[in-house]
Amino acid sequence: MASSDAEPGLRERLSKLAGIKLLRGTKLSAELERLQRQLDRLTDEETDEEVWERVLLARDDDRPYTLDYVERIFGEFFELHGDRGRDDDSAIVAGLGMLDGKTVALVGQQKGRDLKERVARNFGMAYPEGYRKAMRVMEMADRHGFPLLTLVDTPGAYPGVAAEQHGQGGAIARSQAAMARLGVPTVAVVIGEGGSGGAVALALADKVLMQENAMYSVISPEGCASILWRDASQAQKAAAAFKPDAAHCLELEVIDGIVPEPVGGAHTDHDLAAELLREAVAGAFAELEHVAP
Amino acid sequence: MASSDAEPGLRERLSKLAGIKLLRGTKLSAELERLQRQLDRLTDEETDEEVWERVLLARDDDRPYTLDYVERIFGEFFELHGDRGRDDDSAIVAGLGMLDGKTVALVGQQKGRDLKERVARNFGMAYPEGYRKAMRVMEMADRHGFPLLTLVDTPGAYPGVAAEQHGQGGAIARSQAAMARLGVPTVAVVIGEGGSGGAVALALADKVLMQENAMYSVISPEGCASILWRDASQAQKAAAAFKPDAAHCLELEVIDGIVPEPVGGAHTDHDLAAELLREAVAGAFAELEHVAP
Amino acid sequence: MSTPQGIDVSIEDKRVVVDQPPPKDHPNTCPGCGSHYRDDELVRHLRVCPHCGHHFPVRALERIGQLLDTGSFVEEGADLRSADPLGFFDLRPYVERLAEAETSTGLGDAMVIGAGRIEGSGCRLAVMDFAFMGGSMGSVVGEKFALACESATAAGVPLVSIAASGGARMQEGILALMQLPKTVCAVDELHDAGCALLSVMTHPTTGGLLASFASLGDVILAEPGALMSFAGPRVVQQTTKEKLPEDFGRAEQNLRFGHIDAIVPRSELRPTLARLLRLFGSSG
Amino acid sequence: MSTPQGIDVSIEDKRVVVDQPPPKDHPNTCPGCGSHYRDDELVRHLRVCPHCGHHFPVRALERIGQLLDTGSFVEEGADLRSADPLGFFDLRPYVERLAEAETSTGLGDAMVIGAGRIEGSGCRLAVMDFAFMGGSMGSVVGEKFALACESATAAGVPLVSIAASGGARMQEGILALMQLPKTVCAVDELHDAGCALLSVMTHPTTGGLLASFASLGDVILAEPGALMSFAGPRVVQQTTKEKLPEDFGRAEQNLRFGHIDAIVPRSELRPTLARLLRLFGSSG
Ligand SMILES: [Zn+2]
Ligand SMILES: [Zn+2]
Repeated sequence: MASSDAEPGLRERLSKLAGIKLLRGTKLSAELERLQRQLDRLTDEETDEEVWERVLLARDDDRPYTLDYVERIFGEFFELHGDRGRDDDSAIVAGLGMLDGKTVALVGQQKGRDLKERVARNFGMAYPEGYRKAMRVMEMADRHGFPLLTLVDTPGAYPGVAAEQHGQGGAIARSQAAMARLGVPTVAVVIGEGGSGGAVALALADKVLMQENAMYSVISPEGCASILWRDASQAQKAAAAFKPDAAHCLELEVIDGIVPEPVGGAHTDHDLAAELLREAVAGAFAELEHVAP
Repeated sequence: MASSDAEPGLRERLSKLAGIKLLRGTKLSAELERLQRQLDRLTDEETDEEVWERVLLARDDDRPYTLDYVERIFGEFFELHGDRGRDDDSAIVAGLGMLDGKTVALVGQQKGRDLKERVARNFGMAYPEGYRKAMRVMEMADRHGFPLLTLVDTPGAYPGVAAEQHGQGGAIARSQAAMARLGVPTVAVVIGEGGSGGAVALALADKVLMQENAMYSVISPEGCASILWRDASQAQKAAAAFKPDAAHCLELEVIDGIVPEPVGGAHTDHDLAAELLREAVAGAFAELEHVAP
Repeated sequence: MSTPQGIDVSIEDKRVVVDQPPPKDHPNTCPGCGSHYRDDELVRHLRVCPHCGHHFPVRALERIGQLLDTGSFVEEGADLRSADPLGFFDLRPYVERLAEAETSTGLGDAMVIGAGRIEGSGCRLAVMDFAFMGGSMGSVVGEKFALACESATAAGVPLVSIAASGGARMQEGILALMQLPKTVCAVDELHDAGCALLSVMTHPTTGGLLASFASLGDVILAEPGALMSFAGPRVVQQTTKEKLPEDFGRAEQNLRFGHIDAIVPRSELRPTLARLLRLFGSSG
Repeated sequence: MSTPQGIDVSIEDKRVVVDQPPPKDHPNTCPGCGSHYRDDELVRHLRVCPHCGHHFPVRALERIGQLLDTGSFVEEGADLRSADPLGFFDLRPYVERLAEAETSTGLGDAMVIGAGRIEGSGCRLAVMDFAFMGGSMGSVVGEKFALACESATAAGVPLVSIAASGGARMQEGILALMQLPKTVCAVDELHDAGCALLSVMTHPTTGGLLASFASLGDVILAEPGALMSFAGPRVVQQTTKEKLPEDFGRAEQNLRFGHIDAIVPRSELRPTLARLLRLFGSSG
């Protein structure tokens, strides 16, 4: 695999993750200053209540899911099924789509809209087989030079007996490793809940974006509250403490940019939300084209 | 993966398999003339009975199996377990061993010696998980530049409901594809029964050898007889018709050489059989070193 | 749902298989619902039963007519014929079976390859014909598939394969088995060149076919009800003594277990392949 | 068999977890059989109960002493300390927890890295210490692991990692999660350089550790009874309401399901690693 092409982008992400700054203090890079202007469109001194409102928006039942965006941002689309081993996990959807006349590979978590679909999609919580489907499609994209777009929207990888027996931890680790090795441009967008390992498994990309009202966190506010506060009802306090909202993720340089949503949130206008997402994704891929030799 | 190195060897195999000769008639290559001398040590006009005797020797209950050779030809050895997905199939063993001071990766089918072990090893008939373990170890060998040795000894891949549901056909196809992509030298030796797809899944190597009394066939004599003769008891006739013995496989250029066995067969002297195998394998790897740039 | 008729699904088997030929229905009588059709009716319906949706087998040339833009097909490698390297003789000589198959099918062997277009998109095709010795894969099928890969590589277009086969051709012995690694390596070179393999599995795709190129498609499609198993139902039944699930080895089971991307009814196969050709064509 | 004590295995959890701290046995009382030992006895037995074989936890420096040739260890990155990027405050400030952990353990954070030899074979080591905030992985652990990979690459020797962790360190929020991709990429670069990762999982290796570098070892070993699960037993129990299997997430189950290469009793860990270092050392 010609993984050299994307490495500038990847290494750039790595140096951002290196946390040297965190350890020794640093100042904003030129790129960050550019992003800062985006950031200023958001309130950078959010109250605990504002942070919590974003958590609720990120989980809104009417928020657009991966397939809502797929049907709006792609021309032709063909869904790919199966991990070629044991299962086809519908909590993760994958396929090939036409974006601005170019074929792009898509992988994303999918929650259900009504109860029946929610159960069928396991509420967007994938089994290891789901991540194996993702890896299989990533390798195919790499083989054919298709850029990869991932849409992240999961409360987390499914915590179940079978999921553990089938290797949940290893599958998440290998999915990240597979993304790190890709030679094609990769863009990840957190469109709703970016829940911990289950989310980062699809988010090791050259460019990582978040929608304005999405969240990205190491643990759910409820989980954090139940452990540190010994009381899950303290979720709001926990969320305020670990700041899962886009503004703070950008501030911490964990993401490269924020995708604006329609006023009131993506759920108020799926078409406009999709158009804003399409522009941001196309822009991110265009930037990566310039980076690549 | 730097698969270019081995490609001379691989492409050479390919041209052998190309079957052009078969379609238009040809004469022996220089290499084949060299092999011919080996061949002459065997009777090249075998009777049906002699072919059948070899089938019985290939299946002899006392014939050395993969682990019998492993403990004799390797210095240090560490067995690797698991497909990193769902299972550890003990019909296929894998590991790293020291051969002449160099680390070699080993993959091979393993039959059981007593009834208890036979059942545990499923009589050397692997599930797809076994081939996935093999692929996992092949990729690790490629990553670290370890030459790969495969020992083939199976009646065939297991024909069962679960095996089919888990993707037996696809696993065998992908195992061959994985071997084809390896950048390290690869040597396969059929040491007993080379049963159809289940055997070739581990036999797409730069050099393919067969032991003097091993068999390598598209279908078992019994299976062939039951289909073409409508009578499995005609197995001897079937074997004579499709000639699964080493001499004919070499004559047909399906293999590169024959590994001699102790007089009377490998089962009469495991130590001597192992020493003859070790010499042949070391020689094959040495030749490949010269081929590689 | 129909069952495979007289195909070698016994590859791997060591036990007695008493091969009772199924009751000889008229080929135009639907095994699904018993309806009987004139041949021109079936052709007009792409050989799918309008009553129950059963997919009848389709011969190679008729399949090419169903899929390709009219007049776009140019056959390649038509002159290849099998030799008889083993001088194989069972109840009858292999050469005799070959001659009979060629006479009855009008084909040189069980695969037809060539160049063509689907909704304007160029591709290469490798289509199998079950009528020629059960679509068994010998050295000519392997060679033709390899040529199709090389032709697709040269043209920089995807290869569409339509499988219909009982597996390796026993009469060519070990050389038939060698067609598995040969076609696998051909796909590997196709992929090295950045070209796609679009694999379509039709009833039946078993044994050596499922264990080689047919399973290596970048995208794998199957027709409804197609049997796709490495070992055949009879062999598995005799080995395991279990009662087999109703849809054992069928396309529907393979989709559920993650082995294929989609089940495509025959009427949608041409537009589906056209969409995939546009998606794969737009890359390198 | 002991159960993980007060570690964050709730990563992924959204439900109330009432965290009842387990009855406080004396740390030298065996949870397996109740036998009590003087500390020097346990040290002499590598902290394995001579009576029932239970593996007690081992602190990082003691582990290094058990594994490495005497006097061969040279620590690296000892000066790294966590900042408090989020100004995190739950029932107590993060900085206070950090200070307390450093005082009680004498370590800068939950991982010790450095160079050493095992039976004469050179390697790099990354050893976690559960006593430092439950071995949780924050930016210092991630940075130290990355440094260990770079050091191994520079020396051209394998990296041996000994994991003991409840997962990501919540007090560093999203930056803790970023240590997963960071350590995964570090292993990728180690592999690009042709160096091996030998991963040893000890009790417990859960959450973010299992979902990052610990699962990417070329060879993966585990100590008997070690809990190796992404989600913790309590979380799974509350999510699924099922009774969990006796060996849920244990090394034994992981071996059965193909996730690890071997379960190695502590007494055999040093010779086993030595053998693997010889096998991996002899390559490129
Ligand atoms: Zn019908
Ligand atoms: Zn005890």
